[in-house]
Amino acid sequence: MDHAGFIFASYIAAFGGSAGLAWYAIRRGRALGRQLPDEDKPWI
Amino acid sequence: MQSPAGTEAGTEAGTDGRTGNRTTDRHTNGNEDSAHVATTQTPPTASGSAHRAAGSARAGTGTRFTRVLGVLTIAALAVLALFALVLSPPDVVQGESVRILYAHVGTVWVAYLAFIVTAVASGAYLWKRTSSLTWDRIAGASAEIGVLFMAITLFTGSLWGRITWGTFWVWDARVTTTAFLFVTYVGYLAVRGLGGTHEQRARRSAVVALLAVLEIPLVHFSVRLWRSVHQDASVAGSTDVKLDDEMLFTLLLGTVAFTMMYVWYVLHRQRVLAMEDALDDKGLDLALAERRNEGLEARDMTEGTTR
Amino acid sequence: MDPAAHPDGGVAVVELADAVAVLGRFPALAGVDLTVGRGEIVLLRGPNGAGKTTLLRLCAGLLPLARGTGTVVGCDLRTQREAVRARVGLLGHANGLYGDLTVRENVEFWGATVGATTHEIDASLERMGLAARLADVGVSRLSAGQKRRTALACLVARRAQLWLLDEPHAGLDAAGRDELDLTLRAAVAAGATVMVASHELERAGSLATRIVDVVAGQVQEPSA
Amino acid sequence: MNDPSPVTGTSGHVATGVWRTARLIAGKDLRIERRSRVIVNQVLPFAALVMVLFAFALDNDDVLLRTAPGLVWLGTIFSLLILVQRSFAVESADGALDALRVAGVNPAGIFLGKSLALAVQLVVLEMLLVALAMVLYQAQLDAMGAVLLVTTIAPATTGLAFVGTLYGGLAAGARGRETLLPLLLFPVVAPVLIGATRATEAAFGAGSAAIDEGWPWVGVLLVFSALFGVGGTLAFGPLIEE
Repeated sequence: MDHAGFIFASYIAAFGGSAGLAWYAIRRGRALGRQLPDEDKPWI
Repeated sequence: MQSPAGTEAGTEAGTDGRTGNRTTDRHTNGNEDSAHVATTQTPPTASGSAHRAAGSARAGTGTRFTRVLGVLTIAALAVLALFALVLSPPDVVQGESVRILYAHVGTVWVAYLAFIVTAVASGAYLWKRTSSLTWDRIAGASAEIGVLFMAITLFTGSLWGRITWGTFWVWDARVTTTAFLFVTYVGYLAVRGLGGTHEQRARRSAVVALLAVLEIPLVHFSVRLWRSVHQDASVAGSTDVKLDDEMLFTLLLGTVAFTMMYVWYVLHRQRVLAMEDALDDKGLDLALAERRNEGLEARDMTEGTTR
Repeated sequence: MDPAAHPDGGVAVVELADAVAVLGRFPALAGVDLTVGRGEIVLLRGPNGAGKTTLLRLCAGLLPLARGTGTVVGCDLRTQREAVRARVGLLGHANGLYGDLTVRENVEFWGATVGATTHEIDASLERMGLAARLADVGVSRLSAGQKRRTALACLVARRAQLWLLDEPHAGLDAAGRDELDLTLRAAVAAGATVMVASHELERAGSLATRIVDVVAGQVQEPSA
Repeated sequence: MNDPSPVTGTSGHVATGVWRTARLIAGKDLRIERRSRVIVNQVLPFAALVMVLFAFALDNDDVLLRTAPGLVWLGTIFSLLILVQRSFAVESADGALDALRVAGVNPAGIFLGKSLALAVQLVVLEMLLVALAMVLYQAQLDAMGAVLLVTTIAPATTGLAFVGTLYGGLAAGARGRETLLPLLLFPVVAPVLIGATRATEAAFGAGSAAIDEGWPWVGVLLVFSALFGVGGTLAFGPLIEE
C-alpha cells in the first residue's frame, strides 16, 4: 500500500483518540460513582 | 452508631476548620476510603443518604442503552477499519490516500455536529423556559469531544493534504475555518474551567458559545473572500473523488460509527459532569452542617459561661 | 439639602420574613426574620461564615430570595431587585474607587450614575469632611481611613438610603476608626439607615443602636 | 409592605439611560488615562517598538513595503491586548466593577462606554502606526487612499473595541486572565485582521493592489462591527452578572 505510514497514523489518531476519551469518561464516572449515593444518579 | 460519629466530626471541625475535611473528601477514590468518609464525616442530618452511599454497588455511568450502544460502536468501528483499510478499492485518481478520508470525514462531521449541539444546548440553557444545568453539561460534554475530533480532523486532513497536494496546510476557507473553530472551542473549554457556582459557569460559557456562533460565519466568509482575491481557492476542487458503491458505503459507515461514538460519549460524560456538580454540592452540604454544629456549640458555650 | 431625608419615619427600611438565600446549593441564610427601622444602626455580630456578608448582599439586592419575603427601602426583594440596588449602598472589603481620579471626581462619577446634581456632590463631600482640603487630592494618595470616607461620600452622592457595611473597621488605624464612627453617626443624623457587620465588637457596639446575632444563617436578637 | 414605594419620595432615582451611562463611563476612562498617562507613556512606545522590530526581522525594503499594512494591524492587535487589560485593571483594582454592578448601573451602558473609550485610544494608536509605516517602511498614501484608509479604520476600530471590551469583561477578575484573554480574543479578531489588512493594502497601493479592491473589505468590517456591537450589548450583562 502506498503511503501506508500516513494512512495508519490517521487511523491510530482517530481510533486511539476515541478510545482514550472513552476510557477517561468511564474511569472518571466509576471514581465519582463510588463517592455518591444512588439518588444522585437518575439514570440508574 | 451514626449520631455519635457525626458529633465527633462536628467537634473536629470546630477546631480544625472544614477545608481540611473537604480536601480529604476530594481525594478519596477507593471503596474503603469512601466508606470512611461516610461514617466519620457525615453530620447527623445527612446520615441516612450517606449510609446508602457507602453501600452503593452501582458505580459508573453506564445504562443498558449505553452498554448496547458501546458494543455496537466498537463493532461498527471494527467493520469500518476492515472496509477502509482492506476491502474497499483504491481511488482511481487519489490511489490509496483516499483511505484516510474514511476516518477524516466521519470525525469532521462529528466535530461540526458537536459544536452545533453545544450552541443549541447553550441557547436552551439561556432560554428561561428550558433552563436547566443538564443543558449546560450536554454543551460542555459535546464541546469536549468536538475539540478532540477537530484535532484529529486537522491531523488526518493535513496528512491527506501532504499526499494529495504535496503540502500539509493550505489556506483554504474550509480548512482555515476549521482551525479557527478548534481554537475558539479550546477557549470555550477554558471559560468553563474558570470556576464560580454552577450557574455562573453555565451562563458564562453559554454566552461564549453563542458568540462563537456569531464569529464562525464571519471567519469563513472573510477567509473565502481573501482567497478569492488571490485566485487560488480551487485547490480543494481539483481532486474530486469518484465514489463507487463500496467507497460510498465505507464513507457512510465511518460517519455513522463516529456519530455513535459521539452519542455514547456525551451520554456518559454528561452524567460524569452531573456527578462532579453533585459532589461539589455534597461538599457544601457537609460544610454547612459542620458550620451549623460549630455555631450551635459556640452559642452553647457562651451561654453556659454567661449564665 | 438632604436627599436621603423623607417624611416617613414610621416605615421599616428592611423587612425580612423567613428569608432564605442560597449560594450555589448552600443555604447561607436559613430563614431570617429581621426588621430594621429608619435611622437605626444595626450591628450584625457572629462568627465567620455565619451569614453576615450574605445577609448584607441579600439586602443589597445582589442575591435572589430563595424563600420567604422581603422588602428593602420599600421595594420588593423578589420583583424589584434593580430598584433595591439603585437605592442601597454596599461597602465591602474593596472601596470601589478609581485611584487615578481625585476624591471629587470619584464622588462625581458615582453620583452621576443616579443623576446627582453638582449641589448634591458638594453636599456629600461636605458631609464627609472632604470638601476643604482633600477634594482635589488623588485617591491613591489617601490614607485607608480617608479612602473609606471617600467611598462613604460616594454612597451619599448615590443617594443611598440604606448603608450596608461589611467589616468597615478592618484595616483602619485608631484615628481612622474614630473618623468612621463620626461619619456613620452623621449619616444617620441625615436620614440614612445603617447595617454593619463587624468583628470589632467593642467599637461597633458603642456605635450601634441595636445588636443582632447572626448564627448559622439565622438571626437572633440577644435577650435584654 | 402596604405602601410599595414610600421611601422614594420626590427625589426618586433618575433612571439614567444607556447613552448617558456610556458617556459617563467613557469620560471617566479617558480622564483616568489623561491622569495616569499609562497608554501614552507605555503602550504607544511599545507599538512603535514593535514596528521597528518588524523592520529588523524582515530586513528588506521591498518586503516591508509590501507587508506594511499587515504589520500596522498586527501592531494594533497586539496593543489592543494591552489596552484591554489596562481598561479592566482600572476597574478591578479596587472592586469598582463590582461596585458598578451593585449600583445597578446599566451593563449595556458600561459595555458601550468602555468600548467608546477603547476606540478613542485605538484610533490614536492606529494613526501613530500608519505614520510610522509611512516613515519607516516608505508606504505611500494618495488622496483616494486616505479616504479608503479612514473608512477602513472607523469600522475596524469599533469592531476591535467591542470584541476587546466583551472578552475583557469576561476575563476580568478570573484567574489566569493574562493568558485567557489572548486565547479568546485572537481567533475572534481574525476577520478584522484579514479585512483591515486587505483594505489598507489597497489604500497604500501595496503589492499593486487597486483602490477598488479595498471597498468590499470595508463591508466585512462593518458587518463585524455591527454584529459584535449588538451581541456585546446584549451579552455583557449576563457575562459580568454574578
